[in-house]
Amino acid sequence: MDLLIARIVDGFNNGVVYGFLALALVCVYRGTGHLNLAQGEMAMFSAFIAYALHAVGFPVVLAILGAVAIGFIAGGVVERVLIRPLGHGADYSILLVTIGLFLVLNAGAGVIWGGDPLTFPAAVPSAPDDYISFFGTRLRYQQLLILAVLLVVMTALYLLFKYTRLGLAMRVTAGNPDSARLLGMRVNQINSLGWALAAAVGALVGGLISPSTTLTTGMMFNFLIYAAAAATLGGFDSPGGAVLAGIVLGVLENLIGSYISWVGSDLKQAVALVILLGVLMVRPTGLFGTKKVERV
Amino acid sequence: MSLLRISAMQAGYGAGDVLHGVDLTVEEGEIVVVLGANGAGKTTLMRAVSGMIARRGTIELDGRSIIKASADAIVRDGLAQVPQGRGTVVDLTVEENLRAGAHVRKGKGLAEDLERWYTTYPRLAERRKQKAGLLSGGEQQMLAISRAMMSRPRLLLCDEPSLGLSPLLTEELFASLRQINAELGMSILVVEQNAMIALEIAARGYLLEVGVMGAARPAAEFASDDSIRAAYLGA
Amino acid sequence: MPKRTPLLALVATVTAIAVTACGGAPGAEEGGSSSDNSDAASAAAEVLGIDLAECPADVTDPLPAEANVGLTLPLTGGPATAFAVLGPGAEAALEQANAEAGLDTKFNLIQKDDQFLPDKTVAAVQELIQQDEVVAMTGVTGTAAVLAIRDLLKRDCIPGVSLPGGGAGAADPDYPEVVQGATPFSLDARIWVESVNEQFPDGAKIATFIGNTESGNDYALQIDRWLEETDSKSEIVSAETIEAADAAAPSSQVTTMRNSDADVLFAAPTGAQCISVLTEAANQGWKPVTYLTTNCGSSTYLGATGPAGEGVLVVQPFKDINSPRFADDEGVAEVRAALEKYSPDADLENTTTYSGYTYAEALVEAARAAADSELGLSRLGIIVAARQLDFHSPMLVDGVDFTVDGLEDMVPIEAAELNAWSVDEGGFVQGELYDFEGQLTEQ
Amino acid sequence: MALPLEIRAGSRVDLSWRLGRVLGIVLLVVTTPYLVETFRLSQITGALILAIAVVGLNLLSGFAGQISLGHAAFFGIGAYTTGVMTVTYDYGVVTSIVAGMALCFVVGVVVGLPALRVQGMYLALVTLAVGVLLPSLIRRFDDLTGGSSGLFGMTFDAPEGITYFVGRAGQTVWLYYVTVVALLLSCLVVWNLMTGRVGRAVITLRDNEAAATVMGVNRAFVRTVVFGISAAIAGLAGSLFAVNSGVLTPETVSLLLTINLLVAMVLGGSGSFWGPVFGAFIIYFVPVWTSDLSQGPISGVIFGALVIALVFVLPGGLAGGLTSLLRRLVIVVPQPPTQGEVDQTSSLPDDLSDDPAGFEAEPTTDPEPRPAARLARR
Repeated sequence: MDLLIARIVDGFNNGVVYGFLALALVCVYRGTGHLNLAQGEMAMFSAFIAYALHAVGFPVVLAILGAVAIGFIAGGVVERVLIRPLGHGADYSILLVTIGLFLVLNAGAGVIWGGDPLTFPAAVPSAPDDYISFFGTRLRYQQLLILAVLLVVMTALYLLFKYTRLGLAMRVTAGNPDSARLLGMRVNQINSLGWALAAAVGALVGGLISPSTTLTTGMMFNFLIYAAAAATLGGFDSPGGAVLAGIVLGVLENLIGSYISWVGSDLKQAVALVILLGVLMVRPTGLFGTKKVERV
Repeated sequence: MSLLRISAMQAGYGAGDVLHGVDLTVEEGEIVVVLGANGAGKTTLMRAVSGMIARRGTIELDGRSIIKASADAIVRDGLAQVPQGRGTVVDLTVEENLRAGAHVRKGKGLAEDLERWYTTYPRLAERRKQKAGLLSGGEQQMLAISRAMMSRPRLLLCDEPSLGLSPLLTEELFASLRQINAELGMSILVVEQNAMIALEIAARGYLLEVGVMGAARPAAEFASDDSIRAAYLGA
Repeated sequence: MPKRTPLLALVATVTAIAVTACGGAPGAEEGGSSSDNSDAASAAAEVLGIDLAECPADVTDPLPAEANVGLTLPLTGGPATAFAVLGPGAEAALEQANAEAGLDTKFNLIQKDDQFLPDKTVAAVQELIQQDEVVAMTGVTGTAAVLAIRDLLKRDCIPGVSLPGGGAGAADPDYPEVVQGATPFSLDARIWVESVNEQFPDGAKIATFIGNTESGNDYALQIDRWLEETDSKSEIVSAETIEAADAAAPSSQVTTMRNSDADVLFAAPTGAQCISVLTEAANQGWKPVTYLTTNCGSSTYLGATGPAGEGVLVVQPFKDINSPRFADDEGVAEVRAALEKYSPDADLENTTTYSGYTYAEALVEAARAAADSELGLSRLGIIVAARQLDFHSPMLVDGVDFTVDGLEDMVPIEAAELNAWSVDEGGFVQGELYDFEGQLTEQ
Repeated sequence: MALPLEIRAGSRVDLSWRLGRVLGIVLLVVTTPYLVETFRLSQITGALILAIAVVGLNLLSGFAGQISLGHAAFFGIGAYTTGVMTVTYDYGVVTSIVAGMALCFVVGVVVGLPALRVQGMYLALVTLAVGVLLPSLIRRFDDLTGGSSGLFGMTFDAPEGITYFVGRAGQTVWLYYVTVVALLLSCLVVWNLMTGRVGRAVITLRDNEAAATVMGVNRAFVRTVVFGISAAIAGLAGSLFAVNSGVLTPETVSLLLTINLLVAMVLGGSGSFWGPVFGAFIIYFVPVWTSDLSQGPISGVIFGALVIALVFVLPGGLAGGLTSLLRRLVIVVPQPPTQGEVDQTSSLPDDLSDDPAGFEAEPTTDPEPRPAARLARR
């Protein structure tokens, strides 16, 4: 029984990270309707910035918050400089620009911080015996912190989108940019905000998971694939759906990987992607996404 | 000094201009109609005034030039538009569409306005929590007008509001436009193919043919004039 | 363009090919019989199973005054950050030989990028052979790369001394031209099994955590091989793998291994996974006797594991430059001085730079031995001399030598210390020396 | 002489201009083996193989406007089918190539199916998933594919008889010509597809899906067939890659290859005919030059920055840039329609309303009537 609980908890912890990064993808999509392939690398780069801030003397929490602030600004600048000039409908060139950004950030981090893995301390005590035991498995404080921060961020975003004037403007801009302009909404600034929010959320994820993954240039790429799968499963335009889908994906993937011997840990990711393909065949807008009402 | 003054305005999409030297004025509290056949440039006129496309010449709202202003800045100056095809944000609920209408007023008097338009169009009140995309054509038109009015504009632009509506609904539509003008003193500029019914509520009318604007004439004079019939019925 | 143009182009091309096909072949003829070889040369070649007739004529000619040496390594892409530093290391060894070894030939190192993809390595080596006319290759990184190019070397009888591929494929009797440069995975496995047999005479439960990569596959094979050959009573109770791109902490794998209550962990993942598997095991309160792959056996990795690294055992034939033990070791100092002098832009804090030096050092030793040998400093001379190398590199731990002997002993490094990481010392504590000289070659 | 020179379409000058280009290409193809050393020729063959894959991708993404982030998977399927069939099971190379293309076509159709129900961005995800799936499958069935250690020894030996292909240099020349013919055949297939009826349907689907469906374009058939053919061409490239380089590892067919294919297509000029060939050559030879230019990861930064710059500076890609440059020198003026043709076209209804479906289009589309007849080709 403890083993099953342990497997579920392991899957849950991974799923939380998938959902968290999926939240960032949804922020960009919800705001602008574009998929940002460089979201993972932006998060990785912010994690390195947090490392640099910490190395200069900032305490861990301040270093992460600093990286989040820098990420926020950088996200807005990326949209303003690289994405907006391409125009709203240019999905293809925007995708390519994000690929270019992916390559620049990935190699750039290697140039600045070198190839060896660097360690980044956790924000909470994380010596081997810092844990809460839960049915025989150990819940690390850092993992609980990540969950708590995710819940806080998710509710904040939910409230923003649902009840604030700005959130409503973001949803209108995503749904119908021309209508938004005719309602007096500053569509361009709102798009920048979408990217900025996403980069900030990404920076938060980077800062929180780097203690367990260690800082390497390739730390986020795998998570990005899972986050994209989670956002697709959850339906790209519902933040809650994306996080829930991420957690479901993490737990399901780990159970399948552990209990079906043929799958094992090398085909775990493959199974998760097959699930994604399956769902897309049945419900193209994902489990919780809204069906796009198209009146021709 | 007229509320809206347009003189020698040119506008188009990239390659060539669709409108060549348009002159038009709308006085405070007046309903003005611009008539024109399909392809005459009516919607280009609307998009030029609302700042959605590039345009040259002079456009003044309340005496202030808005020729260079961005679309959202023009809305903040007090101009609202019922776009062609109603521009409904399909994934948001009816109420959310209405609240979006009040975006430029930063929520001042939001509840009061909501109440007002729910009483004017009870159907919208019934379906306030539903996705706007599921509304019928007529209901979406009511929503579009209420949403535009939520920003308490000084000038309301309507771009072919009767398009896709049944004759009965068109009657109701123009009746409510007249009522808004009467009760709130709202000046309205309507661009419409449906000449007859539009002229009934309008004070003055213009005829737009292939990007060239004719002189303003009182609505009654237009109604009896056979040049309208010629412009519409047979080229 | 109307419909017809591409059709026209196709028809024209095919006819053109047919026409030229009857003409002379464009490439110059290769191969052909070799010139008058001394019987010593053909005898020496015979011993190594090389048919001199197959080799190009100039294989026995003395090398020109200025000769090129090829090096392929990842200079772009992800792996570049880890391996690009090999270049300056190898450069330093060759420049040092040019200045101090007194050979008649000056070696010039030419580096080519292969993005760590074997097909790019093939293209790069073809260019090095045909355009740069390299007389030897050194430092070709990765067993797959070595496997991909060893036929090219064999065809033109070009020595590959030494090529850092840890897999058995880099020490294959059918390819005498290739001398292995890196610590073979078989040495790791052999020492791990030996140590477990000593500590657990009546058998231990072993869990393996191996990267799903080419080196990982080799580790798995070698571990099974030596458990069998030493008919050890220990057995593998849990075999877990991890994907190279998986950066998440391997919590589910560690959970599985912990639940198999194994007493011993053989860990051979790649890069940062070495750190995360140790911290994850500690976090889950699982404290097996842990053996870690040499690829991760440096203080940059273990230093980052904190308390989780305490007592981790690593096979080390080479000196760890960052361990206090070798802080003032004159062998390391000698190599550091050579690096500073001959390759100023080399990264002196990075252990891989020093490995680059050792790969080229073997070539220098082979060249020196060839110059004194009967065959002289020729390609064949280097190949034959490289197969009889027996020297002690200053970077090697005392008691470990770079020794090969013909086709019987193809593995140069067959001895190493098994050192334990100590957190308080911030370095490795010297452990027992295991020597399996001559026993690792797979017949 | 006032530039641009005007040449009337169909006139003698125009024909000779076109013939000149064809002859120029043929001359280039035939003389290259004599001009360059053997290793450079096999690198050129490598670039041509990449061009075939980019032509396949261009059919899908350039013409049909569908984004694929997993085209390396089809390249990989082709490569490993040839590898496994010729090395593990000792089949003939040609049979393995045909089998590889067939398998890619089937997988392409299956992957194309969700494309019917999902929009561009989702399709990018579906193909990304397939691209990530293939390497792990290759590693899992390593007894068949050699897994991470790689698969070695694929060759495509020249036919004995012809002396032209004897010896090592001859073998390289043989592979070079096989690849040239394969590239021309692929271009021919894509060309006929694009200018024929299917091509018009594909382009209408790209520009206005609703209008296309209303006009009777069988969306399912066109989309899946195009996806299948595009995958099969990429598979052909994969098979040739296997025999040309002789070594296959899962890393070769990873996401980096997909990115290279995408960049090559956009760099060359997506949706244009010669674009993919330009792009492929640049993507193949740039790392060769940049590695001399700069050591270490900095070249990754340069490559990424190059991608971004291209999207802004050369949206039409090199082919687009070249054609606009050429247009400054020479313009081919279409012939004024002879009297016979005019009568035929006048039967169209004179007031073609701008909305075929009679509904009011979304406000974002241009309500003014579009030029009715000709579909602009990018």
